[in-house]
Amino acid sequence: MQALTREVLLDRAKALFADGTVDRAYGWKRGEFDYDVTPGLFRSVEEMEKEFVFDDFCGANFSKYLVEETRKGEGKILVFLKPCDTYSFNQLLTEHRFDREKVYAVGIPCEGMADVTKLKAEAAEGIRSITAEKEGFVVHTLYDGDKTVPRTEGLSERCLVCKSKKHVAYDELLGEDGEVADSARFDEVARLEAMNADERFAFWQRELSRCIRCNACRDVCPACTCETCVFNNPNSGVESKAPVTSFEEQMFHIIRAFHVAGRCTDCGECSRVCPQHIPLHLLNRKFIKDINAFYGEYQAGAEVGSRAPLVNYTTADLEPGEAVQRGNEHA
Amino acid sequence: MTYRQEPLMPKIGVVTDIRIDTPDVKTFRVVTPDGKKAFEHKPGQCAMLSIPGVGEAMFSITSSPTNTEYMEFSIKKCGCLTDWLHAMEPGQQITIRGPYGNGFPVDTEFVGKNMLFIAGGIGLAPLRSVINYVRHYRDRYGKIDIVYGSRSKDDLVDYNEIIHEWATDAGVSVHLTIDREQEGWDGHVGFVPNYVKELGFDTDKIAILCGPPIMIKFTLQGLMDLGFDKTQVYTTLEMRMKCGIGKCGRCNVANKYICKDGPVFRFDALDELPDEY
Amino acid sequence: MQRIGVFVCWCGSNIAGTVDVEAVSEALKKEPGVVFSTNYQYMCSQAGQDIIKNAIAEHKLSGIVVCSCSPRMHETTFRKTAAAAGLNPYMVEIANIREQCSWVHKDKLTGTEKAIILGRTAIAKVNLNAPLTPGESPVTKRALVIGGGIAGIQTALDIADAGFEVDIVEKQPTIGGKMAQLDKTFPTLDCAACILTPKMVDVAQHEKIRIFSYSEVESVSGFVGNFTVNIKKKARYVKEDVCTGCGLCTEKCPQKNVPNEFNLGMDNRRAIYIPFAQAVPKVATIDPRYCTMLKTGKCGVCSKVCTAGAIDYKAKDEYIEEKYGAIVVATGYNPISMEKFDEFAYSQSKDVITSLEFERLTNAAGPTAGVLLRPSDHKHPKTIVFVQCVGSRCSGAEKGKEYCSKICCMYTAKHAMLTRDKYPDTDVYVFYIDVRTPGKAFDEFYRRAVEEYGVHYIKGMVGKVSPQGDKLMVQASDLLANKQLHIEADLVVLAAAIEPDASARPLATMLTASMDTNDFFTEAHPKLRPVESPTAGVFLSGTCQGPKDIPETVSQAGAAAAKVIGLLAKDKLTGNPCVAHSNELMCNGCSSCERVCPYGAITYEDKEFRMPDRTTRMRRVAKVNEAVCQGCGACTVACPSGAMDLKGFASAQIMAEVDAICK
Amino acid sequence: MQVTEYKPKIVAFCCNWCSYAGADLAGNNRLAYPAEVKIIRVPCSCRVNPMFILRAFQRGADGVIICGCHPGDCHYTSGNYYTRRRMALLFSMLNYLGIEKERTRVEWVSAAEGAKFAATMNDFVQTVAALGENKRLEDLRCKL
Amino acid sequence: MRKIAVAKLDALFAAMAKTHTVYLPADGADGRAQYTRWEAGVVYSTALNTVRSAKDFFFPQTENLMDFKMEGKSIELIDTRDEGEDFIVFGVRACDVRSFDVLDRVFLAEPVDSYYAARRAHGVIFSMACTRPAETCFCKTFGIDAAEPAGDVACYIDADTLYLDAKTEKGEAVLAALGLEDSDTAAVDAQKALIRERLDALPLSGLSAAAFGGDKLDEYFERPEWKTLSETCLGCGTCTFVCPTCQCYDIRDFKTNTGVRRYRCWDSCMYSEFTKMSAGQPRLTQLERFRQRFMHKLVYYPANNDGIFGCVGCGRCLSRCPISMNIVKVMKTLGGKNV
Repeated sequence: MQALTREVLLDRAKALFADGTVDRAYGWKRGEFDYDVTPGLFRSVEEMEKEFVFDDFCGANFSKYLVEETRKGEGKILVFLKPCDTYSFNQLLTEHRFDREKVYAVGIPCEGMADVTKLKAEAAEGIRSITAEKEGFVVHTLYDGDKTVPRTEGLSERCLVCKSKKHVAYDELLGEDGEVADSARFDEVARLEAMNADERFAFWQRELSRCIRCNACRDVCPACTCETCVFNNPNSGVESKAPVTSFEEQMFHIIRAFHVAGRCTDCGECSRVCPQHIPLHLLNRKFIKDINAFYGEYQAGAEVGSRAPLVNYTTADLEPGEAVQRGNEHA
Repeated sequence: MTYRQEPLMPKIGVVTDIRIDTPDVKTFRVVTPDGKKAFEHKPGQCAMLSIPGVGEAMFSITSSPTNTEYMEFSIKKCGCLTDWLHAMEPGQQITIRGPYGNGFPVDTEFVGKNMLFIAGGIGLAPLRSVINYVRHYRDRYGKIDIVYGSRSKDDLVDYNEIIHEWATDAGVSVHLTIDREQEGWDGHVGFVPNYVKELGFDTDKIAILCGPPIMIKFTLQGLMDLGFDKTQVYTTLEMRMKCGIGKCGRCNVANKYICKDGPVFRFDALDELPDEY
Repeated sequence: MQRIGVFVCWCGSNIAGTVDVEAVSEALKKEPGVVFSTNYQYMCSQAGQDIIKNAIAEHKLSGIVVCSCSPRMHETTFRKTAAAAGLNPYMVEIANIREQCSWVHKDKLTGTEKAIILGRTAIAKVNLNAPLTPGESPVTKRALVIGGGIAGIQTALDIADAGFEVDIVEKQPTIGGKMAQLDKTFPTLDCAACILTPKMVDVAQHEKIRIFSYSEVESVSGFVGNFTVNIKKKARYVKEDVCTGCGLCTEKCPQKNVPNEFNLGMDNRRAIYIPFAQAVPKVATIDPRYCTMLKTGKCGVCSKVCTAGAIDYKAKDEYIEEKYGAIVVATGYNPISMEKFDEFAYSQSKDVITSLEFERLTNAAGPTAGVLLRPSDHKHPKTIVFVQCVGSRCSGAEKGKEYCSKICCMYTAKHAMLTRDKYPDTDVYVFYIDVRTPGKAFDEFYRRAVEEYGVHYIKGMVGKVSPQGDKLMVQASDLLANKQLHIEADLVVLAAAIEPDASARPLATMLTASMDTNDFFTEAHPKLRPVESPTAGVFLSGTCQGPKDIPETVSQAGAAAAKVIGLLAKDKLTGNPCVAHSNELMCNGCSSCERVCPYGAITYEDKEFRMPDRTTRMRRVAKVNEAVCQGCGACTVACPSGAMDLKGFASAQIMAEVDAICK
Repeated sequence: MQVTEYKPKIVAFCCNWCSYAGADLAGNNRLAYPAEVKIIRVPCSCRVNPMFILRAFQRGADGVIICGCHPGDCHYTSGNYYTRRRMALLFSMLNYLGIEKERTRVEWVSAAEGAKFAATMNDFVQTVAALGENKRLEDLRCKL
Repeated sequence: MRKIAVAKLDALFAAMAKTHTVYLPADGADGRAQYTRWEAGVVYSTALNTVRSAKDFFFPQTENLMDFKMEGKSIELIDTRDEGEDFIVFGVRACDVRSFDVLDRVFLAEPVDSYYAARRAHGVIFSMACTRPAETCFCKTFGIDAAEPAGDVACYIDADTLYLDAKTEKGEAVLAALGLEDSDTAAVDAQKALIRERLDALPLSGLSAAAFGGDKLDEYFERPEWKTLSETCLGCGTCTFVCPTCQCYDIRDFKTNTGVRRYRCWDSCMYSEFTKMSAGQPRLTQLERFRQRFMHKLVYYPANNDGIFGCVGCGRCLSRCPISMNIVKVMKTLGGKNV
C-alpha cells in the first residue's frame, strides 16, 4: 500500500490545473485489470478524475517522456516523481535533454511497486483481481481462490533493493521524504563475479540467448534518449534488428550497457519490461559497481551537472589489466 | 513438397549500357548473363534491383514491354544504392527480380482513348514505358499529348528521344517546359501545373500524372478545373516497397499494398484511401 | 565507389627482400575499387612519384594506396604528389609494409601475406575516404597577457619588441607582482627592485604595450587567433591619465589604519595609496573598503589636496571589449595560508612569519626600513629558526601540497646567509627534509651559507613551536643525530609552500584551458610544448604552470613570447582537416563530448530543426570549432549517439580496416 | 610431417604519436614479432571505440590490443586517461560476461620503446595463441 | 479419439521423435514456458502460453534467404534452401493455431513464400485445449473456440490422460503410426463443457469485435483517440515480436568475410525507422505507426481476408507491453459501447 492515496495526488493536480501552474499532467491511467496501469498524459482535471490511479502498480517513470513533451506547447507539465524517478529526471537535466522550466515536479513517496509477473507466477493462470492488504497482495484467482503473496515477494526486484527513498529533485513534495538506503543491490553481481569465466559465460549465454531484440529495454530506458540510436543508424556499423547470432545478442547488450555506463540511474526498467525476463540490470549494475570501486562512489542523477566517470579521469586511475583483476577479486 | 519457385530469389542481371541523362539521372540497360530480357512486364510495373551488400530497391521499368531485347531503368541518385549504381561501369552484374505491381491498363481501359501524359522531373521514368508502348501500338489509341517539365533543360530526362522520336511521330504533341529561363532554351518556361492549364486540354482523354507530390497535387487540381473527372486520371505512387510481394508490411496505405495493388492508381480509388501516401 | 590506384614500393631490397612485391600488387588488383595496381623500386623517388601522378591522370584515380614505409616517413611526400596531380591529398593512404612488415618478419611467404592484408586494409579505408580541406581563420595581431608580474612583464616586452601590440591585465593597482616585494635574489644577491623596476618602466614606456592595471578578465570567447576578451577596469576613483603620482593625497588622507598589503600587513597605509614608490602606473588608488568619502560621503580631503583634479568619487567599473590573437596566462602564485599549520604557532605569535614577510622585513623599502626587527617588540632577533617545506611535499595533501615548491630551499639559504652576513651574532638554524639546489650556482650558494656563514642546517622537521614569554620554544628532531632538539628562538620563519593564485581557476574555465589537481595550468605537452596550454592560442608563463624561480620564469616567459610571436606572425591559421565533426541531426546536446575535449573546441547552440512531420523544434546541438580541434577523437567515443565522428579517422573507416584485417 | 600451427588474428590499435612510432622503431631495429599482429593507426588511443573492439571479435579476431602513450605523455594531454577508464570498464565487463580476459589488453608504448613493442606483441600473441580460437565472441556468419 | 496416460508422455514424445523433430512448451531457466526441442529429460509444460508464440516455427525471427559471392564485376547467387525436416509442434493453443491461418493468408497468397510454405508442409500441429484460460484471454472475441482447438491433432489433457483427436489426414497419419489406444469422447466432452463455462466467465468474455472489420476504415482512421492511445507508446517492438500474427519483416544483407548473406528478420511496424527509405517516410509519427498496427489487425487485414481479424486474442501483448497498452484498450476506446 502506498503512503499517499490517489485522492491526495488528484487534489494536488486539480489545484495545479486550477491555478494555471500546469496545463497537462503525466499520471498513471487505470487499466483493464487491477495491474495493467498505463502511463498517460492528462489534459484536464476531468480526464484525471475519470482515469487517474495511484496504487502499487504505478511503476512507470515519466522522466523520459519529458524529453519530447517539453518541446511541445507553452505551459508547464505536471509530473509525479517517485524517489527513484527523480534520479533519471536529474540525469536527463544534466544531459540538457529537457527544459526544467517546462516541468512542475511533484515528489511523492513510494513504498515499492509490485511486479505483476511475480504475482502471476503465484496465481498460475487467471487473476480476477488484486488487492493490497496489510499482510501483502491478495490475488483473487479465477480457479484457485484467493492467494496471499507477502509484500516482499510481490515487489519488483528494483524495489527490493531500493537505493533511495529520498527525492533528489522536485518543485514540491507530497508526504514525507525518506532516506538514501544502503541496499544490497550489488549482491547478485558479486555472486556472478565469484563464478569462474566458464560459468559466467554459460550464465550469460543462457540469459542473452533468449533476447528477441524487441528493444523494449532500450526504449523504456531513461538514459536512452538519443535522437538516433546507433542500433537504428545504418551508418553506425552496428545497426541490426534481430539477434541473428549469439554475437549480436552479446554485442547489443554490451554496447547498450556501455553507452549508459556512468549515466544509468539503476531504475531497473530494462529488466522489468523485458518480455524474456533477462536480468539486464545485472549488466548495468556491474558498471555501477565497478565505477564505485575503481573511481569512487558515483550515482548518476544524484546531482544535476555532475561529471560522469567516463568523461572524467585522474592521473592515478587503475590500469585496465588491474581493473579486470579486481573485477574478479570482488568476490 | 517444397516450393522451388521463390519470389524473393532474384536473377542475375548484367548492366550492358549506362547512359547519362541529366546530372543526377542515369539510364541503365539490363539483360541476363545470356543476353536475354530478365522477364516480361507491363507498362508501369517495377522491378527490384540490388547490389548484394549495398541494398535492394524498387525502380520503375522505363523501357517498353515492346522492347524485346533488354530492359531499361532511369534512376535518380538519391541514396546508398543509387550512389553505387551511378558509380558503376558497364559489365557490372546486379540482381533483379520482378515484375511487381499492377501496371497501367493499357490493353483495357486505355484502348481507343486519347492520352495525355503529364510528367515532372524523374516522373517521366515510369511514363516512358507507357508512352513507348502506346506509340508502338499507335493505331489502338487516339491522339497523344505529352507535357513534360523539369528544373532546367539539362534536367529533362530522355531529351533526345523526346525531341527526335516522340515529337516527330504523327498524332503526338510534345509540350516541354522548364522552371526558369535558361540560355539556349526557347521553349516554354513555367511550372507544369500552370502549363497544363495554359494548354487547356479537352476532357476527351485519359490523363496520367507522375512527378513530385506537389506537382501532382496542383496538376490534378488543374485538370479538375478543366473539367476532368477523377476516373479519367491515373498516377503511379512513390516507391516505398521492400519485398515487392505484399508481405513485408511496409508499403500499405490502409489495406492496399502499393507493391501489389499499385503502384498505378486511378484518382477515384486513391480518394478512398486515407492520406498516408 | 572510388577508383583506387595501388602503388607497391620495393624500397630497394628493404621491402622487396622479404615481400614479393609483384604478388602484392597482383593480389591487390582484385580488391574492390582498385582499378590500377603496380610496383616500383623507389616510390618516393621522382620517377616513382611520376608513376603515381601519371596513373592518377590516366586512370582517373579518386584515391591511392601506397604500400611502402611508415606514413610517419613519407605520408606527406605522397600527399604532395597526389595534390600535384590534382587529387585531394587526403585521398592517400599508406600501407606500412616496411617498418611493420618486411623489417620485422623474416619469412617471405609470411611477409607477402601480411603485406597483402595491410594493403587490403588501406584500400578498405581509402574506399571510405572523402576529400578534406583544411579550414582557415584570420589572426588578430594583438596579444593579451594576464598578470603583470615578472613573467607577464617579460612576455609582454618580448612580444612588443617583435612589433606586436600587447595588453597587460593586472588585478593590482601596479604591475610588478611578487618580485617587487622581494629584497635580494638568489644566487647572485642582486636587489630585486634594481633589476625589476627598469623593466616595469620599459613596459610603461613601450608604445606597443597597454597596461590595464587594477583590472580583471571578465569573460573570454572565441578561439586561437580570434579571442574576444571582456576586461573589467575596477573603479580606482582616480583618473589615471590626470594623476601625476605626486603622492600628496596619500600623505593627507585621514584614514591611516589600512593594513598595507604590499608589506603583508606588517604596517599601515592610507585609504588612498600608491603601493610602492616605483609603482607602474604611478597613480593613486582609493580603497573603497576604507575611504570615508566613499562610505559616508563625508571627507573629500584627497580631492581638496589634489592640484591636478584627478580624484573622481563617482567613478564606476568600466568594461572594455578587445580582440586578441593570443592569450598568455601569467597569473603567478601566492604562499599558502598558514592557518592550518597551527603547530608552528603562526596565528599565535607575531614572531612566527613567512619567508615572504621576512623579505619585507629585510627590504630597505619595507616596514622596518630594512633593519631586521621582530614584529612583536621590534628587537633584534638573536636566534632565528627557518623551517622548510611548510606545506610542501605533504603526503595525503590534507593540509598542504603534494608537490615541492621548488624555490624555498634557495631563498631560505639566501635569508640565512644574509642574516648571518648582516648580523653575525645571530644564530641561524634551518630545518629541512632535503636541500634541493639543482640550478646554476645554486649548490655553491647553499654550501657557502653552511660553510662560510655558519648557518646550522639540520635535517629534520620542526614538530612544534610554542610561544613562551617573548621566546618561541622550537621542538624539533635532528634525524642525522637521531635526537630531539629544543631551541629557544626569537624568530621563526616558515618557508610556506606556494600555490597558484586564486584567480587562476575561474580564468581556466573562461579559457577552457585545463588545470591539474593543484590548479596549475596544464601544458600542451609536458616535455615538448611546455609553454603552450592544450587550448590553442593560450600560452603559459611563469608560476601559473608550476613552481619556478625568477630565471626559470623569465626564460619561460621568453619562450611563451616566442610562441605568441610565431602565432601572430601568421596572417591566417591553417587547421588540421582531420578534425571532429558533429552530425547535428543525431546530436543529443548532452555535453559528454565537451567534457572530454582537452581543447575546449566544442560549444553548443540551440538550433531549430524541421521535423519529418513538418513541425519545427529547437534542440541543443554540439558544434566543433575546427580551428581549435586537434583531432584526438576523445569526443567520438564519449558521444553516445555516434553523432560525433572524426574526419580522416571516421568510425566507418576504422571498422572497414578492422574488417579487412580480420577477413 | 606438416603441422599447421594455429595462428591467432590480432588487431592492434596504435596511437599515431607514441605506439605507432614505437612499432616503427621496432621495425627500424629489426625486432621481430609475429606477423599475426596487424596495426591500425589511430590519432590517439582515445579514438578507439569499444564498438571497434567488438567488431574485431565479430569479424574473427582472436585478440585485440590497444597501445597508447604512457599516461601523462599523451600528445593530446588527456586522451589515454579516457582510454584507460573506458577500457578498464569494458574489459571488466567482458570478463564479467565470461569472455577470456587475456584476449584484450591495453599497453602503453612510447615512441622510444621499440623493444617493448616487440616484446609486448610477442607475449600477447603467445597468450592468445594459448587460448586458441575466439569462440565466445564470434559471429559465425563472418566465417562463411 | 486416442489416448495415452500422462505418465507415458515421454514414451509418446520419443515415438514421435523417431520420425519428426518434436517441439513442445517446457519451462525454461526463468520459469517461463518456451517452445523447446524435445529430447530425453525435457518435460512438457501445461503453462497456458509460451512467451514467444508458435509462429517461430514457420516464420522464424531470422532466416537465411540466399548467399552471394562476388568477384570483380560478377555476382554468383547461391540458393541455400534445404529440403527441411518433418516436425511436430506439440501443445499449440487454439489462438496460436488460428494464427497460422492468419499467416497463411499472407505467406501462401500468390506469390507463395517458399520458405514459409516448405516449413508449413513439414510441420504437424498438435493443438491443446485450454482448461485454465487466463484473464488476458479473449480468443472468443475472434470466434476461436479454445475448447475445440484446430490443428492436425487436437489434444486434451487432464490429470492422468492425454487425449488426441486427429483433425486432418496429416494428423491421422502421424497418430496412426504411434499406435495409441482408442478412447471414447466422454472425458473430453466433459472437459469441453468445463472449458466453455470458464471461457464465458473470463473478464474479457464480453469483448466483441463486431464494431470492427474491413469496411470500417473511414470510421476509425481519423479518430482523435489515436493520439491519447499512442501518446506514451515507447515504440518498442515487444507487442509485435510476441504477437503470433505479426508478420512484418525486413530483408537485410550481411557482409561475410567472403561474400554476402541475404537474410530475412522480423521487423516491427512500431519502429520509427520501419518505413524509412531514401525516398521518404510515409508513417512519420508514433501515432501513425501505432494506428497502422491496430488498424491492420482490426480493419485492413479483414478487408483483404474475408473478414478474418488479424488478432487471435492470445493476450500476449496484454501481459508484455512495457506500458500496458494493448489491443483490448484500443478496441474499447475506439469502439465504445459496441465493444
